[in-house]
Amino acid sequence: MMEMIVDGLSWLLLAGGGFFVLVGGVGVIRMPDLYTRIHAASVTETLGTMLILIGLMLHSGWELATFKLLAILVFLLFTGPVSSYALGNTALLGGLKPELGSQDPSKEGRDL
Amino acid sequence: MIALIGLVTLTLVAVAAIATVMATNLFVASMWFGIFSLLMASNFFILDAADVALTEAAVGAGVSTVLFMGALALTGEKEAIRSRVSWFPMAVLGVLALALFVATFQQPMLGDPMAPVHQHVAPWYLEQTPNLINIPNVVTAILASFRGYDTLGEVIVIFTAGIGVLSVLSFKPKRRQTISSEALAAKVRGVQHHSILRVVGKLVIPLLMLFALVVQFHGKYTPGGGFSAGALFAAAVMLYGILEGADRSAKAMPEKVMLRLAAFGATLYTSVGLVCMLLGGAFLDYNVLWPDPVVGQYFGILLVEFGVGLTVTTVLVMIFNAFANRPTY
Amino acid sequence: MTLTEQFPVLVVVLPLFVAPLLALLASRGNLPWLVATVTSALTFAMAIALAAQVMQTGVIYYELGNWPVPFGIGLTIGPLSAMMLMIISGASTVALVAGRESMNAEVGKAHQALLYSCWLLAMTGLLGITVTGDAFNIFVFMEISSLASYVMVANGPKRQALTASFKYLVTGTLGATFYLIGVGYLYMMTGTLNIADMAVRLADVSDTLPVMIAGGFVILGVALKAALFPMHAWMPNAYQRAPTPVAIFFAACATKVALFVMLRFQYELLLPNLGPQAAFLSSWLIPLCVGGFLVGSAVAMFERDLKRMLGYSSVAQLGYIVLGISLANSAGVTAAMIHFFNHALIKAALFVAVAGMVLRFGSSNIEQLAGVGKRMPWTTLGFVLAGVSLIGVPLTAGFISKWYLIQAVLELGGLGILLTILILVSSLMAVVYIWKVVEVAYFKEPIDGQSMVGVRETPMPLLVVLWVLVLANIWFGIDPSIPITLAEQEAAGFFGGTR
Amino acid sequence: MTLLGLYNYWIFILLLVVGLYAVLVKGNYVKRMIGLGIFQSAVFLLYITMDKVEGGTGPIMQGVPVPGQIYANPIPQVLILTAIVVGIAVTALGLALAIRIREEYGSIEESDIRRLDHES
Repeated sequence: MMEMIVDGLSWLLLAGGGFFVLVGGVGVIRMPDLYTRIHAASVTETLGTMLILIGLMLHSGWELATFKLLAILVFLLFTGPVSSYALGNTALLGGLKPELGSQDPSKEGRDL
Repeated sequence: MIALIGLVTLTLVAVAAIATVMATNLFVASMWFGIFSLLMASNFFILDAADVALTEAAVGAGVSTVLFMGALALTGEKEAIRSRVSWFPMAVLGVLALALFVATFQQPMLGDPMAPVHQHVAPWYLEQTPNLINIPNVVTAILASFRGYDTLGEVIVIFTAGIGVLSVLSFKPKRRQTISSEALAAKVRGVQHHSILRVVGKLVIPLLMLFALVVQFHGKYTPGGGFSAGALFAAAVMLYGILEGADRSAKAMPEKVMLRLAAFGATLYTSVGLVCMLLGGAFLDYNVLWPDPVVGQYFGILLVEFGVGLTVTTVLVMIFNAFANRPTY
Repeated sequence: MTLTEQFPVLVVVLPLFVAPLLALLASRGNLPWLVATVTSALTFAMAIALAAQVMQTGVIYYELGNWPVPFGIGLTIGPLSAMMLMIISGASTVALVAGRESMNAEVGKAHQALLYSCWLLAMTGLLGITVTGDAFNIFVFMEISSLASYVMVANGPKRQALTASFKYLVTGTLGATFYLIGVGYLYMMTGTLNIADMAVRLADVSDTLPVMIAGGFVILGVALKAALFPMHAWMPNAYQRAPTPVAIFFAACATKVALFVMLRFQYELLLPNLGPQAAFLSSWLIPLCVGGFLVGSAVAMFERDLKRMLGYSSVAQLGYIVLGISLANSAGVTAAMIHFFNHALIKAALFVAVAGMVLRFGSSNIEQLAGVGKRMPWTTLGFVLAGVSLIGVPLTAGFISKWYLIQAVLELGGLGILLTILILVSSLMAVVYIWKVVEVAYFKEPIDGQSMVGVRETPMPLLVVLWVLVLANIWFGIDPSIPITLAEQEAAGFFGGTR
Repeated sequence: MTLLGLYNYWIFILLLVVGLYAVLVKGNYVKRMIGLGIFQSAVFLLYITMDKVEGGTGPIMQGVPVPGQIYANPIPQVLILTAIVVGIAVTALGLALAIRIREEYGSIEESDIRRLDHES
């Protein structure tokens, strides 16, 4: 019984993680400029991967693999946001203006 | 299921390769190349080659991307666009691809256990390694002992690349086109204005080094060995250089010391072989190193792997420092 | 094991051991040069000992790490390998002894320690290719020698050296990687990397496409490395731009090692097992060889730079060698092997003489060498005699090569006569370009009389080396027993099926 | 399913052609080095494809040997480990040369360099 619950939970988490990764991917394509795209990508980076990793941990049970997954999780929690920050900060310092509103239609869908 | 994931990653590999070549901004191209290598590494993992995957991830996606960046900072990132299409190379490539494609139908399928490669030499290694060398990782056993001579050659290749880069960059152009010393300092200073990056990045460095040591000395039991450990260790130093400024990484790891250590690593490898010779065996015959041949093998592999790791680390660090600390002329 | 039993591996390991230590030497004085020369000379001595042993007792085998052969890496020194060992280590020694002053003139002392270290590494790589019996091991040592060679070319005095080196790097890497693909396909179909073992196992899968592809890739890769026409563009460039001593070394042996690999694959693997398909492959080579020696000689006639001229002449000479290889008969392969030896002697002598002239004139432009015959009589005479040998006049080593080659070609019947005529045409063109130098050297007054005042004869070591080589050219033209014995032994091995 | 078993080879061919295209056609020296990198990676893929055995694991014999356990072929892995190192060595040297060429010529475009060499 217990096993079944854990198993079901793990699949649920995996599916949820998969969903958020997909959402992030769609977001990266659909969003208009770099900053919003980073925003979308960070959904993949944090929520998506976190759910998947936890799901995998539940799946593997009390094994060495679980600790490795935990280590990966911690590592990603540190590096993911930092890399998003670095990307955004560099873009800003590099002179890339965020697109605010749509007053200027010529900038619509500007590619990077 | 795994095969399906393999198909997807392989397709992505192909996409990344095409994107790499199509990108006209070289900075973008080298980023794509890093992605390409990482995808390639994950694909290697799917194909049961964990050692190769680890090395490709560290070398291809890590070190070589950093080297490309270092070079681009000195050479400029825009590629001139050619309007002319050269048909001759395209035609040659087309013929080549066609010939290769037709030949694939006579090649063994992926994973076919009856393929000739799985029939002849390989089973012997899998059978005999536990008896003769007694370490679990057969890849390491072959790398360091059965085909140790190849690996010696590789160490020499990487050493040659190291002194080659030093030699090529030891020439300075006669007339300096100028760059102010402040600009140079700004260039080598790395990302010091990004405190968050520096703090988090520096948290990663010790972990990376620890992992490199595990890969180095635990490589007999798990995937790993001198090559991947060396690349990881060098990556840690490169990370330090990027975060704190290349002049500091050059100070921490001075060129002279690196060169000596690189030469020491290569010499250590050769010396192990020569000692075996002095003890009456063939070159690289670790069996004679100890009364019990299996123990002899153990020590031999330990020493040569250390030599490999040392040389790879120091050479890669040396090359990084040489690139990153070079003023733009 | 006794010391002599270790020679097969020591001949590779000695320079390989010394090279990293040499890189650490302070670049002052002549110490790096001395260390490199002594190492090279010791290697040469070992090579001679090995050759003597091979001539007496036949092929030498050595198992590295004492692992049985298809599992570990084995060394195989046959007669041809022994000859190549002598050529490589001999050329290196000669170039080092003769080239010291040129090196000092062209490359600053501060750069020399690393350069000489690369020199030893390049030599190690070439030696390693010739002794090994393992297909992948060839790749590894090919890369050692190539990387070191790129660095050495890049050390040349002009900025064009850098582009020459870069082109060499791209071509060389393409060649090595093609070779690696070929070996991959062979491995895929046979499951082994040892060449002898491969030859045995190839018989079962000989008529499959992947094996054909493998043969094609190996030949293509090696041809790129060997600067076979029309893939030769990098070579004259590299010879011209490299420091002159490096050019001596390369001209005598570097591309020949690639041809050696081609020869081994052709005769040990492809021809015995693939039969008609391999003959088909090599029939593709013949027009390339003919194009090579015609175009090479023709371009050499019009070159104004002496080093470049000799580079194109090498393209032509390599054409002769590959022609011998692709004839697929015993006489042809014998001729090719004899020309390995003789061409090394000829080109080394020519380049040593050129090194002397460049050292004194500071230029290798033929026009500017006017009057060199009077100022440097011995050097010029040496050049002319070596040139005579290049043309193939009787009583010189070059004649022996041509003689054997034409004999082999004539075995083909009608086509053979055509080829013979073309070879003779190419030799006539060689007469033209050598004569061009003679004319300038002896019969032309210097454009500017003043510039000749300070010019003296070349330094003694260089002159001695030059004349040793020239006399060797004549000696092996009169008594060519050593190269012929070795070549015939090897050819008998290929065609007698003993290996 | 038969065709999927050859998919790896096809990607190998594609990468080979893409890499070679960049080396032969592109005029920028750094781009050529990138092309060379792709070309070499193609070869890695060719070799690693050979090592896979259906139902096998990586060639690491940990713990108690399981009878009938199938392992992947370790030899291609060893070869490619060394080939990767060759790759990075060539890349590093090529980039160093590109840096020097840029310093001497002010450009790393083939066409510019040819023009400059022609002028001098």
